[in-house]
Amino acid sequence: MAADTDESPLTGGTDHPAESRERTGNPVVNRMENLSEAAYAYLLLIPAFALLALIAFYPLIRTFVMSLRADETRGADPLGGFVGIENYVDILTGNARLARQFVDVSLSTSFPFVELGVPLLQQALFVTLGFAVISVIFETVIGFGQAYVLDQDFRGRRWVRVAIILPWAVPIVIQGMIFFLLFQPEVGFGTDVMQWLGVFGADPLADSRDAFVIILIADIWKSAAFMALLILAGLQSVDRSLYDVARVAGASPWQRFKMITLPLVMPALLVAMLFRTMDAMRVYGLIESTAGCTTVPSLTCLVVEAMFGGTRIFATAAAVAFATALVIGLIISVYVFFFRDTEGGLY
Amino acid sequence: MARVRLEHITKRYEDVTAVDDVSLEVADGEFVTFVGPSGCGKSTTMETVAGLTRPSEGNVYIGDDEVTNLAPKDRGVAMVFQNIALFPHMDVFENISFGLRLRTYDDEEIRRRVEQAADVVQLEGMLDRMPDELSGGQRQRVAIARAIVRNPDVFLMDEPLANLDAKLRVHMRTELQRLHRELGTTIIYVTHDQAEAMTMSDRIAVLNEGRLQQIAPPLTCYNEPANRFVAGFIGSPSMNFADGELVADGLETDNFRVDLDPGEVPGVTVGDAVTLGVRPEDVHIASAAGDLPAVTAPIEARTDVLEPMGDEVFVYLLLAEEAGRSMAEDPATASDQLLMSVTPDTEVHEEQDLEVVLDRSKLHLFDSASGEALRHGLVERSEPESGETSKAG
Amino acid sequence: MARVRLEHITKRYEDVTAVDDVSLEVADGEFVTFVGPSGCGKSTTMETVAGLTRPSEGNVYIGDDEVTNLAPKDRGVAMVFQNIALFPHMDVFENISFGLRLRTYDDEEIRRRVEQAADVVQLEGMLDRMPDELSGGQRQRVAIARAIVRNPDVFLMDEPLANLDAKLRVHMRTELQRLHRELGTTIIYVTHDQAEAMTMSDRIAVLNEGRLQQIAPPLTCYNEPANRFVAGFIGSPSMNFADGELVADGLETDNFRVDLDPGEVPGVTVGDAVTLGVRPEDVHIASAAGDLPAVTAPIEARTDVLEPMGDEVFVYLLLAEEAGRSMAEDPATASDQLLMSVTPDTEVHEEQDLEVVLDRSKLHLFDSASGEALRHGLVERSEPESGETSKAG
Amino acid sequence: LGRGRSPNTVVMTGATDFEEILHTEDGEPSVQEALWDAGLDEDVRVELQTVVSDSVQRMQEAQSTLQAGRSPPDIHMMDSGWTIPFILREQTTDLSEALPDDVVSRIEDDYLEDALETARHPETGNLHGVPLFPDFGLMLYRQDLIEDVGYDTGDWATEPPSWEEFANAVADARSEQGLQYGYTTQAAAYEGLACCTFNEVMTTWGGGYFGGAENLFTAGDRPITVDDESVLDAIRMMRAFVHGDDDEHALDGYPQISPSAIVQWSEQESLGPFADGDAVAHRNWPFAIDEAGSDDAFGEDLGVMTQPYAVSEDEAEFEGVGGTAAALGGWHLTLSPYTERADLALEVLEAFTHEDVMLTIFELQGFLPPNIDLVEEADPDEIGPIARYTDQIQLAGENAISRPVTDVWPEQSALIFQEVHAAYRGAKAPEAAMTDLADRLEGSEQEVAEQHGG
Amino acid sequence: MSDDHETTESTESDGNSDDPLAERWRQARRITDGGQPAERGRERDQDAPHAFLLEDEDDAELDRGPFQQWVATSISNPKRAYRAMFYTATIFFLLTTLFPFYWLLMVALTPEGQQQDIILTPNGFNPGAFIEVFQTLPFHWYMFNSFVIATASTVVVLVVASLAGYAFGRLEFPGKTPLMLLVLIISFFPPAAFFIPLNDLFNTQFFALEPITGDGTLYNTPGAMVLPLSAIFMPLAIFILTTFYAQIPDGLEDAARVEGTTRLGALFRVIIPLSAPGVATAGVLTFIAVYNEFFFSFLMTDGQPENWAPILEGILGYQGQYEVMYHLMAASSIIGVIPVAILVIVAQEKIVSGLTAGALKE
Ligand SMILES: Nc1ncnc2c1ncn2[C@@H]1O[C@H](COP(=O)(O)OP(=O)(O)OP(=O)(O)O)[C@@H](O)[C@H]1O
Ligand SMILES: Nc1ncnc2c1ncn2[C@@H]1O[C@H](COP(=O)(O)OP(=O)(O)OP(=O)(O)O)[C@@H](O)[C@H]1O
Ligand SMILES: [Mg+2]
Ligand SMILES: [Mg+2]
Repeated sequence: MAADTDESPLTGGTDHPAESRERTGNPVVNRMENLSEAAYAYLLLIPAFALLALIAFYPLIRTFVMSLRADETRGADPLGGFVGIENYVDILTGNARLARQFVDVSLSTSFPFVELGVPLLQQALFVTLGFAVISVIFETVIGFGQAYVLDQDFRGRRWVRVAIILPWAVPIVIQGMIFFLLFQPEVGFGTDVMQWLGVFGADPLADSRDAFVIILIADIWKSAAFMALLILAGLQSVDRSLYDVARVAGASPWQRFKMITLPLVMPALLVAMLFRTMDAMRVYGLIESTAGCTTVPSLTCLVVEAMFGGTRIFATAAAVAFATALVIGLIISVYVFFFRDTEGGLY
Repeated sequence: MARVRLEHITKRYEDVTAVDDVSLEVADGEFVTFVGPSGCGKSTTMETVAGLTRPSEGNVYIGDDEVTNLAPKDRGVAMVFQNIALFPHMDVFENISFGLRLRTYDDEEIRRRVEQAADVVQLEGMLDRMPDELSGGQRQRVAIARAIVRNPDVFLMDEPLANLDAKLRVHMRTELQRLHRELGTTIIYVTHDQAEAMTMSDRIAVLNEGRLQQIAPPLTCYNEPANRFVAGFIGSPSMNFADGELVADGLETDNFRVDLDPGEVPGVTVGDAVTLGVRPEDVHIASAAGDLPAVTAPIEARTDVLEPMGDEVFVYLLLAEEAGRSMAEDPATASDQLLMSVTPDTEVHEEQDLEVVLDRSKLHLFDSASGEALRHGLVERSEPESGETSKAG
Repeated sequence: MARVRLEHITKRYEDVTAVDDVSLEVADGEFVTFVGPSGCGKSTTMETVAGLTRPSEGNVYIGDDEVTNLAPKDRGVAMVFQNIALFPHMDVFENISFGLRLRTYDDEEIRRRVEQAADVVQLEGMLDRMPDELSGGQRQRVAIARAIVRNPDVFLMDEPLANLDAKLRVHMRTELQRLHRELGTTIIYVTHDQAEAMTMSDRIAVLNEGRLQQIAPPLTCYNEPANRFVAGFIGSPSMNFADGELVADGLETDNFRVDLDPGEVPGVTVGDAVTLGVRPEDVHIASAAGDLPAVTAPIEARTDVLEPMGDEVFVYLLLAEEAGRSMAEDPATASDQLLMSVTPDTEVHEEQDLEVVLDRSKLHLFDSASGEALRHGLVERSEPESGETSKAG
Repeated sequence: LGRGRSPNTVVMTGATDFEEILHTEDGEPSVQEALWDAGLDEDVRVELQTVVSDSVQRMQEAQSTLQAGRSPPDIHMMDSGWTIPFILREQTTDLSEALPDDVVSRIEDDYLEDALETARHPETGNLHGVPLFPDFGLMLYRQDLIEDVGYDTGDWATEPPSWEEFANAVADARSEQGLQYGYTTQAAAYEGLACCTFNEVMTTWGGGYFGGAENLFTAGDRPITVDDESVLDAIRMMRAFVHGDDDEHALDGYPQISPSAIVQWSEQESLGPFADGDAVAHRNWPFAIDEAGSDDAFGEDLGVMTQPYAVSEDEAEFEGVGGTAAALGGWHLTLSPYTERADLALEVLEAFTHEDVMLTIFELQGFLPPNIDLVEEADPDEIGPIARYTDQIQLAGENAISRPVTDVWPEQSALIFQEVHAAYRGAKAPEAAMTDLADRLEGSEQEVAEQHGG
Repeated sequence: MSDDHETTESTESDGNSDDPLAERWRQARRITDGGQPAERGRERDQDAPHAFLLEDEDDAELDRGPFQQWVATSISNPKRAYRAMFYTATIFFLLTTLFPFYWLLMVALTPEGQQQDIILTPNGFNPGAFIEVFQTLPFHWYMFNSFVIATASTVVVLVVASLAGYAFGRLEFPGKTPLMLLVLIISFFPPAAFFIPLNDLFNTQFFALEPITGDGTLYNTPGAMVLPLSAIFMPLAIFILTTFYAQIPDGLEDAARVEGTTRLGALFRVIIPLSAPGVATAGVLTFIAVYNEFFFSFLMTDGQPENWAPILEGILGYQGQYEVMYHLMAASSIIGVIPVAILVIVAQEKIVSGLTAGALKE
C-alpha cells in the first residue's frame, strides 16, 4: 500500500524541524498581523485615502471656498469678495451667468403649479436626469444581454468579446465624431434613416430633442460594454454547482436566472449601475463633440462652460460643480438604499 | 412508475473513465445504496440519473421514459449533493423552499412543508439563518431538507449524513426510511457508512473503478460477496484474505491450510491459485469455539495489537514471526496477519500466543486471478478437518 | 512543547453561544477527539485554537505561550477543514504544497514531501488535477495531505475522513495514528464516527451545546460516562435508558425493577428519580446468559424489529404491549423499548416472546434531574438478585 | 527649464499649420529664416509648442497655462476673439512699453486698425499683442453659374450686391443648375455664429449688438441694441433663406436659398458641399479660396466678395455699421508675463513685425499679413488662387467688423449664438429671441457694471 | 464559429447522420447549453448538444425540408429556440457594436475632403490615411505615452484599491459605510471641479521633485496624469473589488492563513486570484478609461509627445481650426483603439487564467 516507503513520510530526510511558534517573517508584517480587525482595516485604507486626500479632497475644499466668493472677470485675482451662498442662490433661481440654466422653474398658482422658464430640455438638471435614467436603463438591459452572450462557451467567444468591448475603448472625441458625422446630413446617413422612420427632423444635431436621442444612442453604444464587462465578471464568479442544484430542483432557465444568477450578480450589477449613473450624470465630452452644450446642456456642460468659457467666472463654476455633486449625491442615495438590501452587498 | 434503469452507462472524462458500462435497474420504491471506494464513480452515476451529466454512452430511463437527454427539471428527481451547495444568498428557509417556490404552491403550503422538513432534520428555529452562520452538520441538514421537501419520484442522496453525529445520523436514518416507506419514493443513496448501507438499503450496488461489482441485498453482499473486491469492501473491519493454492485435499496458504475437496469448488482445479477469505468475527479463539459445529484446525498465532472498540475488541494476530512488521499495513492484505474480533470480556492481551480456528461455515473462496467468488461456506462437508499452520515466512 | 491549553474559552455570535466556558488541556503529543452533536461547537473550538476565531472570552495557550492573539501562521498548527476548502485555482500539487511554498523549502524538497503526502492519502497520479475534477473523497484526501505535508506541532482535523469509504478510512486512520506516533504531534480531531473516536484517541472530549461534558480516555467514556448525555452519545447504537425511582431495595422503572442498595449509590436517597442505563450488548437473552456472573432478574419482552448488520443483529424489544408504536421512535428514549445486540447466529425472530437479562456489572445509574452519573456497575453486591418485570403500561 | 531647450530658445504656441512653416527642410524658405533675415539674432531659435487647432481648446490651454503661471511658452498665439479677456486678467505683457518705440509706432501705423483694436488694453489703449494675421469672412460664389442666369457679377468684387439681388441670383442659379443648395454658411450654435456669420449679416443690415463700433471693447455701460428692427430684419432674412416664404417670420421678397442644415454646420461641414459643386454661394474664410479656387476646382470661375448688404453705411443708425462687411478673425502674439526670456521674446516679436516675415508667412501658408497693403506685394505664384482676390481682401480689411471682445464677451457670445440659433431654426420668433437676448445681455452688462463701477 | 468543437470529445458518434446540414446544425448546437449559463465543468457542456442531437435525430422525419424540420423540432425542443435566440442576440450585438467601427473605417478610407454620403463604402479608396497618420504627427509616440500612463495608473489603482477593497469587503470596522461613501464622493464631481487647485498644485515647484522632473513640478510628467487619473478611477475599482472580494468564502482565506500566510498574503495568494474575473475587469476598465480620458489628458501636459502628451492630443492634432481631417482622426482612432482593445482582452484572459492558474478555463 501507499506507505511502503522505508522512510517515514514527512519526517525522513528533512532538516526542517517542526514549525515553531515564533513569529516568522518581517516584523512589520507581524505587527500588522496582530492589529485588531478595525485597526488593520484602517491601515489598509491609508493608501487609498492618502491619494484621495491629495488629489480629491484638498482640491474640492479649495473649490468649495471658491464657490463662496464673487466672480471677478478682470485683474490678476480670479476671485472677488466673499458672498456666501449667493452663487448657489443664483444657480437655483435661474439667474446665474450661464448660457443655459441649471434649473429654471418657478412655482405658479395655476395648474400644474410649476412654470418653466425655458423648455425642460434646455435646463441642465432635467437634461441630465433624463439622460442618466434612460441611458442607464438601456445600458443595463443591453449590457446584461451582452454579458449573457459572452458567458456562453462558444468558439470565437474571445473575438465576440473584443467586438463587444470595442466601443468602450473608443475615446470620447472619436465616439462624438462618429455620431456627429453619422447625423451630419452631408456625410452620414443617420438623419435620413431616422427621418424615414419619422423620428427625427431635418437637423437633428441642432434640435434639442433629436440631439438628446442621438447622444443617448451614442452613449448606449459605448457604455453598454462597461455594464457587460462588469456583469460578465459577476456571472463568471458564480459557483457553478449552484446551477446544478437549481436544475435538479426543477428551475427553468428563466427561474435560474431570476433566483440565482440575478441575486448573485446583483452586487456587481449595482456597482456597474451606480458608476454608470454617476458617469451619465457627468456627461460632457460626448455632447460637446456632437450637438454642443447649447443644444443639449448637461450639468457638467455648465461647469465646463463656466470654467473654460473664456469669461472668468470661476466662482460660479465652482458653485455649479458643487450643485452638480449635490444632485448626483441625491441620486446615489437611492442606490445606497438598494445596496443595503442586497445580499453580499457592501454595507 | 419511478423505476430507474441505467443501460450501459459510460462516462469518460479526458483521461479518466469515471463510469464504465454500468447497467442496473432500481425498482419503483426501492432503496438502493451505491457503495465503493472514493472516486469509483458513485457521484458521477448519480449525476447521470439527475441529468447533470450526459453519459458518454448508454441510456437512462426513469419510469417508462428514456430521459437521457431530458433536462434535470423534467425528471422529477431531487438530489442531495455531496458538496452540499447551499445558495449563499438565501437563508435556510429560502434554501429549503427553493424547489417549492419554483412551482405554484401557495405561501401557506410552502411554509407548512418547509417547517415539516426542518422538523425532520431538526433545524427548527434556524430558518432565518444564512448558510455561513451554520455549522457543517447544520448545513448538511439544510441540504437534506431541501431535497425532501419536494416530494419527488426519485431521491438521489450523495452522502447526505456524512457530517452528522452518530445519534442524529440514526435519527435521520429512520426518518429517511420512514419517508421512503410512507411516500414510496425510489431512493438512490451513496454512503460510506457500512451501518447505513446495511440497515437502510433494499439492495446495495458495489462499484469499483467505474464498474458495477455486485448489486444485491445487504446480507447477500455480506455473506455471499460476488468477488474478492466486494468481500473486502463490505464489512468493517475488512475480511481477512489469505492467498493459497488448491492441493489435492485442501487449500494451502502461506501460514495454514484448510481441508476441502477441490471437486466441490466449481471452476477450478488442483494447482490453481485460490484465495481464502474469512471475516474477523468468524475467527475464534480455539478454546472458546466449542459450540461451533465446524471449525478448521487450530492455527497458531500471536496477538499483536488490541483495538478495543467498546462493544468489541479487534485483535491483530501475527501468523508468522517477521521483522519490521508494523500495524500500519492493512491487515486484510498482509497474508501473515489475521484480524479477529472478540467481545470485550474475552481474556486476551497483547503479545500473547494462542490458537485460533476459523468457522468453516463462514469461509469464502475466491479465484485469485479473476477475484470471482468460488464458494461461500464449506460446511456441507462432513469429514473432520485437520488444519496445520505453515512455517513459511 | 506543543501542549494546547484552553482556559475558559467562550465564543458568542449574535444570538448563539457557540462555545461556553470550555477549559481543557491537551498534552504534548496527545491525540484528543472532540465529539458531540452537530452544532455543539466543535469546529468553533478548533478555530479558536487555530487562531481563526478570537474567543469572546478566555485564553488559548500552545506550548508555553499564550497565543490568543497570535496570527494563525505563527501558531505552528495545521488544519483540515470540515468544508475541505481546497483552493479552486490551484491544482492538487499546488494545494498540497501551498504551506511549504510559503516557507523557504527548495523545490526538490517540496516535491519530495508532496509526493510522500500524496502517497499516504493515495492520491498518486492526481497531482495535476484541479479540485473540480476530483470526487468528494479525493478532495478530502487533498485537504488531509495539505495538512500533513507541513509537519506542524499541532494538527487540527475537523472530520477529515467524512467522505472516505470504510476501507480507505481504516487506512487513513492507521496512517494518522502512525504519523502521530512517529512525529509526536499533538492532534485535535473531530469525528462523528464512533469507531474512529474510540480507536484513535488518547482521550475523547465530549461537547454538548458548547459545554464540555467529559474528557477522558475512550473506554472510560464508554464504560464510565460522566453523565447521561455522554452515556447516550458515546456508543452506537446508543445506550438504553429507563427512568425509574429509587425504592428501599432497588430501582423501579415503568417496566421492570433492579435490586440494589440505595445506600451504595452516592448522592441520592430513596424516592429520588434515577435513570438506569444499559448498552445493547449488555442485554442478553436469559437462556444464553449462563456464563455471566451477575445478571438481573429476567425481563419479559417481545421482539419487534430485527436489524441485521452483518457482524451483529440489533433486536428491538418491546417491554409493554402498546398500540401505535413504531420503530421510528428513537429506542434509546422510549422507555418501553429496549435495544439488544446479538451475534448473527443467535436464534431470534421478529414478534417472538422471550426473556432477557441485563448484565449487572454493566449497569449505569444517573441522577434523572441533573443527568450526572451516580454509579457504574452494580456487580460488587454479593447477594443474589431477583428481578421482576413490572406490569405497568 | 530643462528638457533640452537651449537658453536661446524662445517657445511660442501654435498649431500644426504654423509648425509646418516655422522650420522647414534645409534650403526651403521658413519663418525661422525670415525672422533671422529680419534681424533676429542668429543664435535665437524659435520653437513651437504645438497646440490643437481648435480655438476654444487653445483658449482653455492658454488659460490653464497662464492661470498656473507657467512658462514656457514665452509667446502665446491668441485668437483675436479672446485676447482682450487675457489682457484684462493681466496675463499678457504691455508691449507698448516693452517694445522699442519705433516698433510700436510701426505697428500702430501699418497694421489693420480693426485687428489692433482687439489687441489693445481697452482701458489704457496700450498694445498687448502683435497681430500675426487677420482673417476675413468672405463670400465665395460660382461666378459662371450666376452669370449664366443673367446677373452681372463684374463689380461684385469691389461693390457687393444687395442681399436681395444676391439671393435672387443664387436662387436662379440654383434652379437653373438643379443644384442641391444655394447659399451655405455657418449657423451652428457656436462662437462662429456670434462673432462672425451673424455679426456680418447684422452689420450689413445696419445693426449691432451694442450700438455702433465705438462700443465694442468696453463692457458695462453701453446700449444693448439686439432687439432693434435692423437686427430683427437680419434674422428674418436668414429665416427666409432657410425656411422660405412659408415661415411667418420670414422677410418678404427673399427666396429660400439655404439648407436648414446650416444650423448644424460650422466651417468644415459647410465647405464640403460648396467645394463639391453642390452650392452656388458659400461664406467662409480665405483658406477656403485655396481649396475652391484651385485650378482643379473652380479656378477662375470662383467669385469672391465681401458680404452683400441691405442697409448702406449712411443709412445705418449706428456708427461703423451698414454696407458690406467682413467679420474679422485672426491671431495675435502676446508675451507671457511669466516668461524668463522676455528680452529674447521681444526680439522675436519685433522680427515678426517685419514685412518680409509677414510676406513669408502669407506665401508659405496663406495667412494674411496684418498689414493688408502687403497682400498686393506678395508673389502671386507663391500665394496661389488668393492672388486673384487681393482687391476683395483689401476691401474686407476696410470693412472688417470685429466682435465686441471684452472680458465678458465669451459669456455674452454664448447667449448670442444660443438665441440667434434658436431664431434661425424657427424654435423662437425673432422678436422673442432677441428680447430674451437683450434681457440676458442686460444682466451680463449689469454684473460688469456692478463689479467695475462702470 | 463552431466548426471545431470536437477537441476533447472524440468519442461521440451519431450513427445516422450523413446529411451535411444536419451535421452543421449538430455542430452549431454544440456551442452551448441553451439559455443557461454554460461552462460548468467544461465537459458537461460539450456533451450536452450531442445529447440534443440524439434526441432530435430520433424525431427527425426525412421528408421535411431542413427548415420546417428545424421549426418542428424547436417547438418540441425549446432548447433549439434558445439556441436560435442566442445566435440572434449575438449577431445583433455584433452588428450594433461593430457597425460604427465599420463606418469609421469607411471614413478613414475616404480621401480628405470627400467625406460626403459615406454609407457602406468609402468615397474613393485611400488606405494611405493609415500611414499619413504617422507622417502628420508622431502618433505612435502619443500611443506609447498613453500606454505608459494607463499602465501605471492601472497598477496604482489595482494595488491601492485591492487593499481598500479587502478592508471594505472582508473586514468589519466602525465607520465602514461613511468611509465607502466618502470614496464615492469624488465621483460626484465633474473633473473640472478639481482642475484649478490641481493645476496650481502640479505647477508648484517642489524641491524634492527637482531631481526627478527637472523643474520640480509635476506638469508635463506622467505623474500629473497618473495621480489624478488614479484617484478618479479608483472609486470604481474599489467598489468592484469590494464586491468580488466579499464573495470569497471565509473558509479559503482561513485555510491559507492556517497554512502560514499573513492576512496580506492570503489577499494576494487566494482572494485576488479567486476574484480574477473582478480584478481583471477592474483592471481593464481602469486601463481603458485612463487611456481615453479626456479632461486631465488634455490639460496636464503641454501637448508635446515628448512631454508625455497622451493619445487624445494626438487625435485632436488632426483637427484644424476650420477644417477637420476626419479621415486622419478616424484612422488614428482605429489605430489607437483596436490594438488596445485586443491587447486588453488578451491581457484580461491572461490575467484571469494567470490568476486562477486554469481554474476558470474558457
Ligand atoms: N458566523 C456564525 N454566526 C452565527 N452563528 C454561528 C456562526 N458560526 C457558527 N455558528 C453557530 O455556532 C454553533 C457551533 O457551530 P460549530 O460550527 O462550532 O458546530 P460544530 O460542533 O462544528 O457542528 P458540526 O458537527 O455540525 O460541524 C452552531 O449552532 C452554529 O450554528
Ligand atoms: N470534471 C472531471 N474531470 C476529470 N475527472 C473527473 C471529473 N469529475 C470527476 N472525475 C473523476 O471521475 C472519477 C469518479 O468521480 P466521482 O465523483 O463519481 O467519484 P465518487 O465515487 O463519487 O467518489 P467519492 O466517494 O470520493 O465522492 C474520479 O476519479 C474523479 O477524479
Ligand atoms: Mg462522490
Ligand atoms: Mg463543525
